[in-house]
Amino acid sequence: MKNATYREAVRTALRRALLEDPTVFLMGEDVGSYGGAYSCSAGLLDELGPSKVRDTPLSESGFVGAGIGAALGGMKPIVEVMTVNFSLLALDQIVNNAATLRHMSGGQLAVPLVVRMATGGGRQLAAQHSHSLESWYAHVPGIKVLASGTVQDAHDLLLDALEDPDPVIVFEHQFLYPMEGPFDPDAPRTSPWRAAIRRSGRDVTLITYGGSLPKTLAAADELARGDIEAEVIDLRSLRPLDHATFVASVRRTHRAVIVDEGWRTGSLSAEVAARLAEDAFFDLDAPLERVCSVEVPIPYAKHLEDAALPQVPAIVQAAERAVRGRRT
Amino acid sequence: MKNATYREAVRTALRRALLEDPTVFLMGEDVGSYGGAYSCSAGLLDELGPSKVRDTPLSESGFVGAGIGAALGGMKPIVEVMTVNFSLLALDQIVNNAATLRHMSGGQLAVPLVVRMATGGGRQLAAQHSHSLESWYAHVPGIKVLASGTVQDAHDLLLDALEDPDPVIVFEHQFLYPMEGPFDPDAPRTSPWRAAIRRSGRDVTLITYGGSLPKTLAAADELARGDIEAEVIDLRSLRPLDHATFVASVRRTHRAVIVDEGWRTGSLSAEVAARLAEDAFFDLDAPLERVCSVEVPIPYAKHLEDAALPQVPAIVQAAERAVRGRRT
Amino acid sequence: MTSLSVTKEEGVALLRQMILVRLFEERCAEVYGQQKIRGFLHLYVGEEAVAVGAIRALDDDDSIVATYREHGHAIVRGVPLGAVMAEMYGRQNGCARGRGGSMHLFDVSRRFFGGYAIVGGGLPIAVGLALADQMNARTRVTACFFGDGATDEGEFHESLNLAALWRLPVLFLCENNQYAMGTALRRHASDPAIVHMAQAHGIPSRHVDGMDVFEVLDATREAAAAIRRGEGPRFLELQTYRFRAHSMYDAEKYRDREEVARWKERDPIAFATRKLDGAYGLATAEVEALRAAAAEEVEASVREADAGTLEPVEDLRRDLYVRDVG
Amino acid sequence: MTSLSVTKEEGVALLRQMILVRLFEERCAEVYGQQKIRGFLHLYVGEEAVAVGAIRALDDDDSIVATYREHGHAIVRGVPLGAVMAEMYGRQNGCARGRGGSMHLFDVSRRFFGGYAIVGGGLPIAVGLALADQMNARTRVTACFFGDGATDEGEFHESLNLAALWRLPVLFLCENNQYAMGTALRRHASDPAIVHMAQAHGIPSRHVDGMDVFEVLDATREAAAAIRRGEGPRFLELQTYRFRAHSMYDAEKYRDREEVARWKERDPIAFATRKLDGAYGLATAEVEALRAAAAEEVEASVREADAGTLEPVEDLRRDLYVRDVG
Ligand SMILES: Cc1ncc(C[n+]2csc(CCOP(=O)(O)OP(=O)(O)O)c2C)c(N)n1
Ligand SMILES: Cc1ncc(C[n+]2csc(CCOP(=O)(O)OP(=O)(O)O)c2C)c(N)n1
Ligand SMILES: [Mg+2]
Ligand SMILES: [Mg+2]
Repeated sequence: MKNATYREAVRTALRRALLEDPTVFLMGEDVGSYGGAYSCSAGLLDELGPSKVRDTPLSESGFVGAGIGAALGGMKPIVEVMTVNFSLLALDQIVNNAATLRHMSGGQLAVPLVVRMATGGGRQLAAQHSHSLESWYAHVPGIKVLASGTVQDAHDLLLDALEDPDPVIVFEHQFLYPMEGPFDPDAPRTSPWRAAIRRSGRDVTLITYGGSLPKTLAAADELARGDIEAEVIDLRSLRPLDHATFVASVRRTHRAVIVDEGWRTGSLSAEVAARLAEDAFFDLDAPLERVCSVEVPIPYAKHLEDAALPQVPAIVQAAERAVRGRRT
Repeated sequence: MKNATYREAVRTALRRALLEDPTVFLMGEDVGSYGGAYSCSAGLLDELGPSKVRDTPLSESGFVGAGIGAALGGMKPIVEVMTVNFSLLALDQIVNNAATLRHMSGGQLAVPLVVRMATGGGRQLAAQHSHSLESWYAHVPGIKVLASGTVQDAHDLLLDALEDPDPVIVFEHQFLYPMEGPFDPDAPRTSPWRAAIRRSGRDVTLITYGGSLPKTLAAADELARGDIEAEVIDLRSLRPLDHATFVASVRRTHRAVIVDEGWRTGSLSAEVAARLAEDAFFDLDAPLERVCSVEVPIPYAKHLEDAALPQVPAIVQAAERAVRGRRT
Repeated sequence: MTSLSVTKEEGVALLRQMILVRLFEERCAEVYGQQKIRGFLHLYVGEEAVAVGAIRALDDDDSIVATYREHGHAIVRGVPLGAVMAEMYGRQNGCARGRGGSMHLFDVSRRFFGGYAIVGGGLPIAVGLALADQMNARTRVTACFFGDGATDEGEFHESLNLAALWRLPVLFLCENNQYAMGTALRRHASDPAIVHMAQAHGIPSRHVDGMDVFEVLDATREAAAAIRRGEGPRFLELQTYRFRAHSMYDAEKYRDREEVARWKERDPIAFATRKLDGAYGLATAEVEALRAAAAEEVEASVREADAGTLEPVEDLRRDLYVRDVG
Repeated sequence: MTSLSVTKEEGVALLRQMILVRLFEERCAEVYGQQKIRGFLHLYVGEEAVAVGAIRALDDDDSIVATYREHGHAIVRGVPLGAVMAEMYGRQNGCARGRGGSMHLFDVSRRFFGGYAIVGGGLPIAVGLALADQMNARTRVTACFFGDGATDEGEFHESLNLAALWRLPVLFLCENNQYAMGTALRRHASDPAIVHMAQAHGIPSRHVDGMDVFEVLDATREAAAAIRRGEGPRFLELQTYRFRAHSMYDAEKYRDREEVARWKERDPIAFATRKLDGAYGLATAEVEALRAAAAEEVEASVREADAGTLEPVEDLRRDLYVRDVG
């Protein structure tokens, strides 16, 4: 298997979908002549033309809604909302239309729409450009939500989303675009709705997704050097959550740390914790631990941003607390 | 103490704030000549004039942002977003501006803004008009969030919010407006940031807020008839959460049920559960229980809406499971 | 004797539909009083000429996107009356299985795409439907109805811009009934001539007397023809008035009786009746017969709704997804 | 010898500020290369006449709301150069303690209200500041800068409508640099004459040559005076061009070199220099002296930034709230 960047993997998936399916098109701000804010669609306008690759005005609500309408009209739009930060402007369309239309119409409508967006911090983009709002999307019935934490998944989950007949939100982490990793565009795909055990271990389960996956794997390596074997679970699908996989893991390890770049209160980590406290309660041998972002607007200055986001040492410490007990 | 409706309590607080503080004004859709979608400002335009009571165009992002700007300009605006459903259109202003400006400017700015909105279901208004998104707001650092579940709080929390120098979101539950209850406009106010123990009990703690409070109290009454003494905690402040109060209660009762009208996954109940699993873990004698909305767009038909929202029997059953153990 | 652009037959058909919508809604208000319909109920009484004139000017294959005040539109489009009434009763023989209610009528077989209750929320959907048509070289028109209040929303501007920029086959139909809930046009829009917004986007637009079903029909035909010729979007601002409250919970303190009375003199049904009589002669008995037939249709719809069953509670999660992967 | 509406002294002051902004930003690009500035950095090179002409036409007490491309605006407003550079270095002597960076400059003592990075997000804020002024009968103007791309956003329409409806003292300053990131005006706006949107709201508006600092100054003075007379909002569309990339990550594939070269012939600094020379005579040495003084100011700002300390990590939660109740 060759190596590729996360960005190239996204681009490969986009190009393939656009080439193979006449109903697929890509639309969003600067996806065309600019090549995408993160260069994920570089060259595609030239190759495929302005009907397949559509630059839109700065109108998040308008073009996300238009994507929903086009889906109702038989197309399979990939709408790129440049980043989750701007998706706040499109939430009404996603929550009130994309997510409701099928159920509310008694099953008459379907919305085969994919919305891609970059999420997360770590690039010194400050308070308005560093949000991690995956938990908000994961809260909404009627949509499905995927988040890729590996190069292969950056490709696979996008194609999976496109094969799904329902509206799917795909999160790409903006810090991961330049990351390299093994990539085979033709590898058989596993179900996107199943979490992946990225590392096996018996002492503690580390549950994470997206941009926090590399950090969590690094923490697991470090823990291994200290004789703690951590199991690392990559959720992949944030809605629905693959409850069975992480509950089963915790039943084996009896301890869990959840790592999530969202602000702690109300992040997705809370839901995972709640489910463990409901359904793995008698198997738990230690209080649950969460490593999340500090609850402040993410600051620009590097040292402050680093302090605000989850980092490897904090994950290591949380896992150690889970395994060895809290100091009092 | 006299009785009043929740609606009258809101109106009393609005009127008082508008009369007493020259910097306070009310703005929103139909707050003026219509008297408010829920009649909370009936008569106030005639009494106080169009500068204090401002009808706005249908522009949620525009007028919420204008509220933020007016707050920066020295005013104390009460912005009414008719319902939480429409607040999706204003989320960018709340999350990216109201919540960030103080921190991001290094403490130079303050945003003394109150945003009121009706939340919740139960009135057969269907999928686009029945949201309970309190958990989303509670997720955002930089704002504070209150929710009133009693007539007295419908009045008091609004005045508390106005006395606070930071942006405060105040949730009123649309089903409660006609509810009657004891009300004394001059009663000394307790801190809005403290949860209230609405009923004491030793067997199980029921934690809730807003529109689910009356249902939870009714469930506690029913449980008492079956010899289960439930403690009922009304969170009141959803951000910050009064962690200490609910953790202390669960340390006494060793069992908890969280009742929340939000869709289960990612509702505020998840955060409360996560905190208990972190900080009251060794005190818990039973798996946590949550009673939330079924994860579907809320349907119009009454029997389906009833089935989708938390109801008294489900709360009773959850508490019984917590106390007597789950049947398998 | 004035002349009309429609034959007597066609004119009578228009009148018949306006009467049907009117009687249907008056009956809705009654059953609302009996609490058989619940939630919000926004009546269209007074505005019938708009839906009737516009939708009858369209082809069956054209798409329609409407608001929460859409009973009339659904009925004119041909959604069976019983299915509409049953929907408001919350029964599973309703056109959305009882899940949508008054604000969310759907009938995809008739390209009636709903029923949107977030003001302005339907506009981008219409733009997208039109985009799909354009991309597939279909000559269909997507007609999008919305109120004067909706034009304050940012999405209105965004939708107009997209439609104009991409020359999409959308027909924007602004039902200017002079009020957004209790707020008069002049108190919510800086420029009460809404067409100016369309013009700022280079979209050909015009004012239409929305109380005159014949004018609405002609204007819509003309606009739809231009759209079909590939000339891009068109915009009509239809001047109309709602005779009744905004919804069932409205004390109507924001307008005076005289204003309402003045507009009622322009009742679109009375107006069309007079016009038809002037042009072709229309016996009182003919009109009475129309009314009686419509009333009977309405009664049949009530019976159908009453006979409907409730969707089983076990089906609550059904159709949340096409493919359930949970 | 052409005539100018400003004295030589005033004209030179304008020139001096444009040079200062230009040199400051060129230096920013350099230190960005050294990774002392990180994150996004949006340079204003080419557009200086807009901020300089407009802000110098305002009173110190007027309020300013800007975008993420706001170094020039902050500097012209009088925010100390060192505080701006230190902010971009992320140091606590920065004008936002290093928390905001390039996109979020603030200086409330100078009524510089930021620095908004969500396109369109500053407009409602400006409307609200103006509302507060109106309610307190202050004659202040709130000047709101935004790009051509921002005019696509729904908030643009909502803000114009509110300002016009309530006749608020807002001066809308559209910096039309012909591109929203990589999308040319004609590819993102249905009508490239953005003033038409203002006109649809009944807001007096005009096109201004944004490469001519004197024209910008005059147009802004006139508009601000009208606003102060209580005549409601005004709108200027300033035609300008950004000479450099959108931000530091932009390969500029979306425009050709000739177009850029053509606009560079209209460099606002060269233009103003020629004009001043024509009107009053301006020795090359005078210009060189301005440039040298500006360069030294810029160097001092770099030294100040370099000498700045980092905010202690323990202060991360500080100033999240005025009153911490957790
Ligand atoms: C975004 C949003 N804001 C507010 C409301 C509440 N609301 C429902 S109808 C209405 C008035 C809409 O007026 P208009 O668009 O003129 O339509 P009309 O009701 O007159 O047909 C309002 C404010 C809503 N449904 N959606
Ligand atoms: C709501 C939103 N959408 C997208 C972006 C990403 N973005 C940043 S600047 C920009 C272009 C803005 O163009 P314009 O308003 O013309 O300002 P300019 O950069 O030309 O000064 C875009 C798309 C954003 N910051 N906010
Ligand atoms: Mg209206
Ligand atoms: Mg621009």
